[in-house]
Amino acid sequence: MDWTWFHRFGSPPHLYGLAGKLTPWFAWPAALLILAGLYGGLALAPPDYQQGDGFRIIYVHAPSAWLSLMAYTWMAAAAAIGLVWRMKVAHAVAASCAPIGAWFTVAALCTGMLWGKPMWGTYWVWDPRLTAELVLLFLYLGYIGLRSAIEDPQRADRASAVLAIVGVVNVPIVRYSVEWWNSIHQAPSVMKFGKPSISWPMLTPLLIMFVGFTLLFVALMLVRARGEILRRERQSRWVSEVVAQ
Amino acid sequence: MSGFLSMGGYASSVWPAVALTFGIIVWNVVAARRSFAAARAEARRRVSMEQAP
Amino acid sequence: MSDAWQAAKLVIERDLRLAFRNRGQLLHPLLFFAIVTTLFPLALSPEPSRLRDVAPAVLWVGALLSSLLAIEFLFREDAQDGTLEQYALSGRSLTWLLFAKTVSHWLLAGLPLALMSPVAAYGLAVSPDAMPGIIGSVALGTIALSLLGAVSAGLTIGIKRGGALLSLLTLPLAVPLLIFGAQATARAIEGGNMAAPMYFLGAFAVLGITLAPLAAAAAVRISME
Amino acid sequence: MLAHRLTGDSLHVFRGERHVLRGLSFAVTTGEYLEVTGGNGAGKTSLLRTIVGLVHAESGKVEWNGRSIHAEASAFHAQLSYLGHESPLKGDLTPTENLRFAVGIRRSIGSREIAEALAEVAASGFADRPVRTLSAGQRRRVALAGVLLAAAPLWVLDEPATHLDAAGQALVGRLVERQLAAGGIVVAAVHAPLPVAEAGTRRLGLSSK
Repeated sequence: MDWTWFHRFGSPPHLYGLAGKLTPWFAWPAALLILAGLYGGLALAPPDYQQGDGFRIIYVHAPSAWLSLMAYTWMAAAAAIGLVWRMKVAHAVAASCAPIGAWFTVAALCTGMLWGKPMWGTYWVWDPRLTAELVLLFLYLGYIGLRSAIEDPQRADRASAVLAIVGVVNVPIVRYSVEWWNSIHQAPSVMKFGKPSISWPMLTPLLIMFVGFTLLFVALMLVRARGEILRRERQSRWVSEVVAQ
Repeated sequence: MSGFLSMGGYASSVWPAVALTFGIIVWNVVAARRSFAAARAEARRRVSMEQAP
Repeated sequence: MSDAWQAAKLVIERDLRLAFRNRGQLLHPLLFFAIVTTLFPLALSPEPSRLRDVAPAVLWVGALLSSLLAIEFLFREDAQDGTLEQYALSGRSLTWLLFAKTVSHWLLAGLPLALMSPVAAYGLAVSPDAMPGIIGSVALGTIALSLLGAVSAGLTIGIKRGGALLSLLTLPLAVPLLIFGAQATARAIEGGNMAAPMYFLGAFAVLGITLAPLAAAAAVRISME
Repeated sequence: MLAHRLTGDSLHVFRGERHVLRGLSFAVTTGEYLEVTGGNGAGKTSLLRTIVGLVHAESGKVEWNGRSIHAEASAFHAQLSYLGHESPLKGDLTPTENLRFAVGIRRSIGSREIAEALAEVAASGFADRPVRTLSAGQRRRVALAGVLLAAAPLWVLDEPATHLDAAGQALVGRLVERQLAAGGIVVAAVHAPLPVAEAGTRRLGLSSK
């Protein structure tokens, strides 16, 4: 089998250039979709019969939560590729996913708490989704902490890759176990988060937001990954050519 | 308009949530560009250092 | 195959012998566990019914924290004196040797903790009928915990002051163990049916046995590079 | 007698940001001793760790008998005995116990064999004292007994004679020569040349840039 295409595609200068070209194609649609989705969600969608206009927080909460999980999955997949094929570019992608994912985990947590205040009367109850999101934040912080604790950049890449893979196996287990824990302890009257009676006029803006956040994530990741590639390829000749321009 | 702004009484939750998410998006855009610019500046510094002597 | 068993046996025998020549280190996590479980009645109240309510939480948080203390030392000496390098270059599977090392770690840390937990539980006003269930749940839960700890310990080899980082890496991953472990203990105390949480703990142990040694070997190789 | 061959081909190795080995090549065959010299930080240890496979070269490859050492790592490691900077011994165990565990992981071994090896490195006198109580030179002798007992054709030794007195240095030279005569290969990083006959010796000087 001929692998040269793979190596050419996977070569850092090629991907560096490609990422630069692709970024605007993700960034601008992301901006448009997020603005459109926000307008649709906040102004056009009808209020929920039970939660009133309070449910509109879901238009920022759910996409943030989605992004936080997606970033972790990407991070682990890129880490696995980097570990198996010793591919620097994949490690660069994994390294760029972590801060983005961590920030949107914070966004999901804070918006969830803001939803909780009027619905539960307090900012924090041990809702299973919020709890799982909190554990996810700790996983991100552990990953970032391990990365920054190892001085040798290649070792940092590879060690954090192992952690990301172990973590991604754990994420669904955490989700499930937290649900199980909640089902045992929960008082039945408490309203669960994020389940308004969904209708199409409500759902459409939400789907737009999901697509917008996905594109946003890719755009952010591409910008960061270009920087991470430069950091890993300092000694290469192509970097001095690119930088000199 | 005022009805839209008051969010049916949920304004104190909805608008902070939207503002916070928006802030985090903007911050991430800024941080990503900064991180790239820093890596580029670092690489440039290194190249000029190698060419100097 | 018999050679591989022989190698694993020797790894375990070496660790056990070293531990018994240096008993102090073996006892520290256990003492820590004993003290933590003593602090709770002092901080809360000596009232038996309230103590019984929090007993599963106290036992499991205490077990988790004292295991972390022990895990910190899992690879430290072997990494410093070059023994881990010799394992990696022995021609045997490093995954297998590290699995053996994790077994000895469980024998030296997890099992004593399980055997000691009834003493702590008795102090928390738990009735003696619950003790077999408590021992079983702690013993089963610490298997997966040791395996998980082996991965984090492998990742933090050679990091100065890695103790806090080790906790940061391990504790979030241990959340499912805490949930099901504490639930199993709670049911043992109430005299309820322990089957469901025990199955989960067993499943985690199996998952850990199949995956964790691989991850630990990868982590150790990376940390030695 | 099986002929062995160890080659390194244009090895580039980075340690963090430092480019320690820049396109290094070498070849040694049965009966040859490769002596690696160079100042501190010249990359001697990095080279040895690359040869045994603990460190991956950024580019280039190490081959044992024509096959990449990473292709069948455990088969290669079974033919390798590596002695690092530190002597891999446990302070709370005696030399005899240490060797029983360390060598036993590789192959089954009897106590007679261990006693003979310890006698060979003049360590019989302290074979049953905890290693903790031994001097650095005595420990090095025990570690060398471990290298002998591995019975591997390839020895890779990092400063084998460090901490050793004059008699100990001569001993290392004798052990290396015997290994070469038996058809083995020895690679050693040293500060001062080992007393080994010139005939089979190849030298590799590393310079810190």
